[in-house]
Order: sequence, then C-alpha cells, then structure tokens
Amino acid sequence: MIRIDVSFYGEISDRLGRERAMVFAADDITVGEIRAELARQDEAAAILLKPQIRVAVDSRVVPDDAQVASGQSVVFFSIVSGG
Amino acid sequence: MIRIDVSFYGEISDRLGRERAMVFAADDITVGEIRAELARQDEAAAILLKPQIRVAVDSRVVPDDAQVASGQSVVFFSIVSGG
Amino acid sequence: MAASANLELGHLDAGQELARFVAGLDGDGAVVSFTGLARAKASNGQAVSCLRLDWHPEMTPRSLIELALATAARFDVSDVRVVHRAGSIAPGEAIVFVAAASAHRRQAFLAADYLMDRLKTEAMFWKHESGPSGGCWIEPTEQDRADRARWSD
Amino acid sequence: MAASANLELGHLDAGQELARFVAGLDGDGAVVSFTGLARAKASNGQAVSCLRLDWHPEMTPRSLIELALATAARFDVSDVRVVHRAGSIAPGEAIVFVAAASAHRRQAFLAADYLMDRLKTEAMFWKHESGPSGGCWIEPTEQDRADRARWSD
Repeated sequence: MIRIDVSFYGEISDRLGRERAMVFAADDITVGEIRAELARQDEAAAILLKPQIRVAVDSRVVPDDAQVASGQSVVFFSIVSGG
Repeated sequence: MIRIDVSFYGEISDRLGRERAMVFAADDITVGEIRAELARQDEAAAILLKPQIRVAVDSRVVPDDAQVASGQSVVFFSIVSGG
Repeated sequence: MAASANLELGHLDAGQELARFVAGLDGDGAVVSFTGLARAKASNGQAVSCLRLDWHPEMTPRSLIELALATAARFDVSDVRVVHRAGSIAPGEAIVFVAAASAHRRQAFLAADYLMDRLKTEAMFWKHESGPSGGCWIEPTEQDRADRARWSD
Repeated sequence: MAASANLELGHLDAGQELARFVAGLDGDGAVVSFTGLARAKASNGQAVSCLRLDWHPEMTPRSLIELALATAARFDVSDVRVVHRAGSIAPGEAIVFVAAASAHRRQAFLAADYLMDRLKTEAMFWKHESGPSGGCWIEPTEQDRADRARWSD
C-alpha cells in the first residue's frame, strides 16, 4: 500500500482542486501511472494526460517513468509564467 | 570691429582658462579664423587646431566656416563624455 | 559574485529595492533594473481587476534563486537580485523587480534582460487575470518564447 | 510619448528617481532603468578621490533633453527620463539615472541601452578624475564607441 499526496497548480486546479490523497494497492508506482489513474477516476482529470502538464516529486520536476514512494508528494502543474 | 566672447571646455580649459574676450578689426570673421588667431596669440592654444576640438556659436555646434557676429559667444570644447 | 531572490507576499516597492541594491554594491559602476507592473488591460483589451499569482511553497522560491544564480554565473556581474510578488496584485502594482550590477554596462544590461526572459517562461508561477467578464490563466506569449530562444541555453 | 531630462547639481538618489518614474506611468508594464555610479578606481587601477563633470549652462541641459527625445522617438516607449549629475562627485555616488517605460519589455531594454550609449559619447560633459598621483580627463572608451556604433544613427 502506497499513500501519496497529490496537488494541482495552475489551470488544472480550477477543475481538480488543490490537493487530494491517493492510496494504491501496490509496492511501487510511477508518475505516469498516477496520471493515468487520476484520469480514470475523474473525467475532469483527462487534462492531466496532456504533455504540457508537468509533474514534480518532492518539488523536483521528473519524467513520467519516475518512481514515487509512499509519503512523497506529487505536484501536477500547468504551464508556468513569471514576471 | 567685432567683439567676441570665447570660452573653453574640457582638457583645453586646463591650458587656456575658461574665458577670454577677443576683439577683431574686421566686419566679419569665421570660427576657423578665430581658431587660427588664438593659436597665433598663444602657444598653448595650438591644441585648438586639432580636429577633435569642436566649436559652438551661441551654443550650437558649427563647422569651421561658420560666420560669427559681434556679441556672439564661441565655445571651443574637447571630446565630450557623459554617463 | 552574489545572487539573491525574494518571494514577496506583501508590497513590492521598486524604488526601495533599487536603493537597497545600489547601497549594497562594492565599487561596481553599472546597475540595470527591470520593474514589471501589473497591467490594467488584458491582451484582449478588457479591464483587469485583479491579477493572482499562484505559487508553490518550495518550487517557486527555488525557481527564483536558481534563475538568479544561473544569471550571475553566465555574465560578468558582481550581484544579481530578483524580488517577485505572489498572491493578489492590483493593476499598476509591481509584480517583479530584477537588478544586475557589473563593472561593464553591457553585461549588466544583458544579465537583467536574460533573467527577465527566463523568469517569464520558467519562474514557477501560475498567473490568473480576472475582470468583469470572468477570469483566465495567462501563459507566456509567443514573444516571451521568442525572447527566451535568443539565448543559447 | 514623453521625455524629460534633469541636470542635477546636488545629490542623485536612484531609488527615489525610479519610484517617481514608476509613479508617473499610466498603465505601461515594463520599466528598465540604468544607474551609473562613480567608480573608485581609474582604468589604470589607481584610486579616484574625486570625479568632476564640467558642463556648459546651455549646451549640457539641451544635450540631455535632445538625447531623451531621440530615444523616445526611436522606440515604442511611453516615457523616457534622464537625470545626470554635474559638478564634483565622490566615488560610489550616482552620476546618471536613465529610465524607459513601455508596454513591451524588449522596447524598454533597447531604449535604456540606446540612451546610455548615446549619453556616454554625446552628452555635453567633460569628465575629470583626480587621485593621489594627479588628475586626468576621461574620454569615451573604445568600448563606448563600439557600443554607440551598434545603432544605425
């Protein structure tokens, strides 16, 4: 069992809220699998499958095949813009 | 008779001071003639013959063949630099 | 070589930031600053009543200092500073202040220019403009991407 | 489009100048400033105890406003400001402050950059640095002339 805190930043937070806790009946899981599971659970989360939605694990941006361990935080985020 | 106020700015003012009044026994005179007359009067003023020493009449930069009338002010100045 | 970044949740006073930056210098003669102000009109011409910059507690401050450090490393500058607002910002208020100091004015200009181009496209903020007819999320413009692409990294 | 210039015989406070410039804007989002500080060491490495900027009562102020106006006319900017010290200036004090405002940040950077290049080579000042081993007159450097030559006028 893995428990992971997922949060959403930018446009996707309009549809998905800021945070949700997810529990998986598995020993390990990848970022891509979390993305897919969210899209399965929630129609509004299909937007997460777009490639411009990036993801960070414990605040570090990672690719989709990155492993996520229990207790880590995963952030999905839309395109950024400062200044 | 023409009376002209001549002043010097920048490096040339070290040698020639800031101002001098000049009187010419003529009806008209050019900037170039004033330059030559100064160089004749004063050995230190030979520097005025260098082409990088520019000249303004009544605060407008002019070429050497510009006419100067009595009562006008003539400014000779070294290379400028701001900022 | 120094670089610093500040995520500002309250007010950002560009004049005060420039005064502080200049006071902290040690002999360098050229200081370039950029100040970005919240616009009163969106790109579609409609009034903006409020700009909101969403931010992440770890990723956002880190993106600022990383971009400041990258700028300081790339140019011949002695000091680089970025102060960036987050949260709700009224039209006309300063969103961002950037400064770079160098002995050479060209390097100070390039550093501030580069840092702004990177902030526009890489600083970890999510910008939302709201007005009388609703709100929308703002992404970097084509111009922002073209500006960013001028630099070789 | 506005342009203004001030010949400052007293103190020049860059932070205050930027604050005033920003406060006077009407909706434009991008402000670039340049501040030049009197250097503590001459190009030969010797200490500078005092910088003196000699100036002409008519030609010097006019050169400042003419260069500010030329800058405002050349770029897509809403406001251009130059404040330039004259007289005696201690090391570390601000000599010049330039600011440009635009809706487009690239135009604001270009305008400030251009104005500084022109001021360095065309503003009607005569600069004299003095130190422990005497004084000398300062002319634009080769770099200043090369910077000026980047622009097509």
